[in-house]
Amino acid sequence: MSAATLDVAWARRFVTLATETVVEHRVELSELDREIGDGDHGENLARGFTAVAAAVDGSSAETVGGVLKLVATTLMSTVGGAAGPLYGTAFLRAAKVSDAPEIDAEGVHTLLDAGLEGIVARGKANVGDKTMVDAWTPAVAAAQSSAASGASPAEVLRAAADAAQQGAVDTDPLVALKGRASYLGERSVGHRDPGAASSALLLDAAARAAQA
Amino acid sequence: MSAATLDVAWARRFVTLATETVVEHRVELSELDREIGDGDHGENLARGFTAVAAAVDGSSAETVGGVLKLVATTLMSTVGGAAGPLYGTAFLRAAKVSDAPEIDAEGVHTLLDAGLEGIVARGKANVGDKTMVDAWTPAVAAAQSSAASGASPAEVLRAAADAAQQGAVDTDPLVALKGRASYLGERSVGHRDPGAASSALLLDAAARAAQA
Amino acid sequence: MKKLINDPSTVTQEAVEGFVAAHEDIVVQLDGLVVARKGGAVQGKVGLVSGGGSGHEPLHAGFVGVGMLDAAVPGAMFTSPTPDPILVATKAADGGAGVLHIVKNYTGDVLNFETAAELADAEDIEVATVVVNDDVAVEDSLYTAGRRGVAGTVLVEKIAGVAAERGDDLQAVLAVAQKVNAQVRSMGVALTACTVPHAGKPSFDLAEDEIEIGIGIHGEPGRRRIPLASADEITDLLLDPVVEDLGLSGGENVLLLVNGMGGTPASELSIVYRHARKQLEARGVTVARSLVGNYVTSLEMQGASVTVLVLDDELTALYDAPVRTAALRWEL
Amino acid sequence: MKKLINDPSTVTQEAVEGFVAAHEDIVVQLDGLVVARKGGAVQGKVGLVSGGGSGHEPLHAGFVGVGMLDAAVPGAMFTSPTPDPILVATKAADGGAGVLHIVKNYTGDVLNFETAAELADAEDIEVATVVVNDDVAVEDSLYTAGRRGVAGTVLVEKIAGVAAERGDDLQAVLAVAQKVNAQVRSMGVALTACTVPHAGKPSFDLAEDEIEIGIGIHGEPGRRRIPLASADEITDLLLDPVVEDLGLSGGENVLLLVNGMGGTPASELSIVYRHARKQLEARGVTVARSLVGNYVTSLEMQGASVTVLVLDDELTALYDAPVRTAALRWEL
Ligand SMILES: Nc1ncnc2c1ncn2[C@@H]1O[C@H](COP(=O)(O)OP(=O)(O)O)[C@@H](O)[C@H]1O
Ligand SMILES: Nc1ncnc2c1ncn2[C@@H]1O[C@H](COP(=O)(O)OP(=O)(O)O)[C@@H](O)[C@H]1O
Ligand SMILES: [Mg+2]
Ligand SMILES: [Mg+2]
Ligand SMILES: [Mg+2]
Ligand SMILES: [Mg+2]
Repeated sequence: MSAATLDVAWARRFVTLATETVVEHRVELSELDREIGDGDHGENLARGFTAVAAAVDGSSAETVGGVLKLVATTLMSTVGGAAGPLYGTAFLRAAKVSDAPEIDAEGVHTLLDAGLEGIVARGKANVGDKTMVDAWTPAVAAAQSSAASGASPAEVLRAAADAAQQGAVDTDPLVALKGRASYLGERSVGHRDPGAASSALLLDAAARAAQA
Repeated sequence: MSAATLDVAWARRFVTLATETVVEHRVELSELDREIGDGDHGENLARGFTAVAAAVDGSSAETVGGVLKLVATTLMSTVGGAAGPLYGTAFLRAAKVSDAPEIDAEGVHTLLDAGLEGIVARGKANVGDKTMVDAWTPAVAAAQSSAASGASPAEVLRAAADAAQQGAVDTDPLVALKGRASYLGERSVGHRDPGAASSALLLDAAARAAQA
Repeated sequence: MKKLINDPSTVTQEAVEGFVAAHEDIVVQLDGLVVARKGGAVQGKVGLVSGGGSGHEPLHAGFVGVGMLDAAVPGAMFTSPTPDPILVATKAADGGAGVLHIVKNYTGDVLNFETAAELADAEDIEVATVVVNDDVAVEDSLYTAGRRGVAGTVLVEKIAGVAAERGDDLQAVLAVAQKVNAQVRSMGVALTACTVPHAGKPSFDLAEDEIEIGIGIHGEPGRRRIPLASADEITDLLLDPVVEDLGLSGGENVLLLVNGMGGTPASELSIVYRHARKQLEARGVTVARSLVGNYVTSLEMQGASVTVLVLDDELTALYDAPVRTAALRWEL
Repeated sequence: MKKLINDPSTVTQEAVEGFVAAHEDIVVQLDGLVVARKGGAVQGKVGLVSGGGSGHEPLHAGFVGVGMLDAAVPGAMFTSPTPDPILVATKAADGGAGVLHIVKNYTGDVLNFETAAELADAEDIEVATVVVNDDVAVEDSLYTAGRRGVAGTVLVEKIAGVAAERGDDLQAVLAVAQKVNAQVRSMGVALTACTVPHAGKPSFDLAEDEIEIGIGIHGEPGRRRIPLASADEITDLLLDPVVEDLGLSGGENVLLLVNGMGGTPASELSIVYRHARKQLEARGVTVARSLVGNYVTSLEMQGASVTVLVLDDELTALYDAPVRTAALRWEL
């Protein structure tokens, strides 16, 4: 049975697992980006999360929000490209609503919702534009109903991660309207959005961190 | 039975056949040059002889030497590279000793000898340096003994052409000491010198022109 | 992948170090790989900062110097730089009269420069931003991230650079930059893809008889793929949309820039220039200024872009004014 | 073969036309594709003429202008020009003080310039000739056609050009040119071969993991083939023989030229420059002047060459003096 709250240990485990998964899927993410972008998404995130892992390792952050803020600023200053400011803002907003030693199931939903808001505020993409928003939007919706139904934080994250993964898969048939892939128009159809794919990986890491 | 002398008609037929053979072997000659040089020998000669054919066609030259002089100046001004001045000088020297309406067997030898002298004067290559000199030298020797043995001009040219062809083949195992192939040193071994190969083709055209 | 590199992860750093050493009379290197004008910010002059992913050299570091940029921020290969070094560059360029950010229109560049501008604002440096978007290959800018910034960027940097040099204030320099951006259009073609070092394989796949029309400068695929055609035909495919988009009707004076993508022989650029010029002249357009060479590249990509800038007296004079950078240099 | 061309047989002509049109403020085109300085020969000045096969752009036409060449003679692709256009160029360059022929040491170039010099002599134009042979890749010059002329040619043209400009007579200009040639050495590497348009296929075959050390600029194979190595290792393989041949022992001032073969990204040239400079400095050699870029190319070949010129006060001053050509330009 999973715990009723998540604490800073979860946030630190998340960083470890996120870094692992991003590094592991580096080539795959870049390959997705090569097909409809410029082929650097995996490299960008691997560089960023490697720096994040080192930063979090050396920090004495004691709240979930403290860790997430470090994730945000480190991503902002190491990733570059579109994903750097987008993920950076997402984690910054998430950090703001989670500056507590423990967060509960509804807190997880609030955190994810803040992250999505950050991405939208920065990137101004709509649902269906074939971006990471298409992974985060169903993830937040799933987290909301899961939390409302009384699930544990781990269950909320699992629901969010699964929805994000489905959201990423669902970008395949879309025509991109934002980001580099939009230059391809119809030719972007049939390819998965790399940012949606990496978002699903990150949320999966968050869910696995909660299960441990 | 072949004629005792060659006249301007022979020189004109030679130009026609030489142009044909050079154009036909354009790719092959450039390929030889690609292996141990810069890959332009066939192109250079095709460009040159196409111009030669047009020039001779439009000229009223009435002696063997007159035709050969036009060949010389046209090659000089259209071929470029190493082969342009070398063949140009060869034909110029040959023209000087053949400024007559008719030339006999000994005249053929004299003509070829003058050509070889021109090549050597200009390029300063020795026998065995893996250049066109290695085709011309045995050709001149063969022409000399053939003429001395009382052969017809056509037979002299055939002997020269066959010796040139053998000379070209015999450049295969040589290490180049002159021209672009010399930069390869030992690595030039096992390749035929393109200039020797084209010289054999030209002498074969001269021999065929005499048979007609 | 065959490259003259030591390690994909050190390419950008070593390249910047080498570049700065080779041009030590013109530039210095600051923290975070920033390349700045030697001698520091010019007091009272509007500072010009540009930047973006590496791999487009000489853009941008090659255009740092008198008459153009005060600082350039090279990101990782084909990846826009993060806000930190952009802030370093902005501070280095600030001579008290504000700083103009010249940003190519890519989501990553726009977002990172935006953040840096906020950070600069927090340090009381006034920042104005011009977003360059000259690439007509992007047709429906309503349904995309908008037109991209490509080779026209060089002309924005050159002309705004001189406006700053002659003492224009920030709003005036911005206005000149916007005017250039409004009057410049480009379109490119790729014959081959390029290979980003850490990717290790070509950014896209092109068959031996295919070319990509409307290519971006990051190896992003373009408008469409067509069979290889003659240089004149390809030039028409690049020039026509540019001329159309600018609405050239004859009588205009223009600057014609034929830009190489990095792996194109100079002779081929001359062949493209020759035809583009002929076609412009046939439409009654006067080619008053010309630039032919590698200015905004995509690593070793073979291909070219055609850029047309509509000139007036002001832009012509600013373009002609002295410039002293590693990649563009003249005094008269 | 993917090229921005119309027809292999018109490449050189169209490229020259385009080049001249793009640089009409500096050059004019004469008969036989000759490119000459705008305004004609300078009376009383020694004229400088160079030429050779096309495909090495910007060499030589890109170096026609004030402070360098008076005329350039582009031959067919990789094929030295014939005597006729060399004579045209020689006449165009003659201001009554004689003409210096700057000839790269290839049998074809030497023979055709030789003939042209004889023809010029017949027209009472005094011609002196410097044969440039800076390529140390050719080891046993006794057993070959001798060392080849490669990237060092640009420095001979630049420095002799200024000597002529300042009024030196023909023998003095020749002496300066010979001095530069005596003190400059180069060596190059190819990562890929190039394709001559009319040949339609690469000039040599290199495996995906092989490079050719000591490559010539016509796609002639080099000293030896080795497996692909790091940029620093390759740079050492190019620089060491150059340093050795020059007998550098420390304390010298040198000019370091890192030349791209046409298809090499600028960033890679900077990486090569960075290491070459470090290595020279580690030997106590001062890199007083630097040039990094595409100056003597082999079409779209990927690769680079490293050139070192030992400077003294005279050569430094001549190198620094103003030059105004399409490809090299500075005033101060
Ligand atoms: N305007 C936007 N809003 C949300 N996400 C975006 C936007 N633009 C791009 N993205 C996301 O960024 C991803 C690309 O990231 P990355 O490859 O790192 O940056 P770049 O495109 O600069 O190379 C896309 O797959 C998409 O999910
Ligand atoms: N010094 C020389 N003497 C005689 N023949 C030479 C000499 N140098 C080169 N050649 C001949 O020229 C041929 C090459 O001609 P070509 O390819 O047209 O010229 P280039 O080497 O300038 O490209 C060689 O195969 C060789 O036979
Ligand atoms: Mg990307
Ligand atoms: Mg050849
Ligand atoms: Mg990117
Ligand atoms: Mg040749």
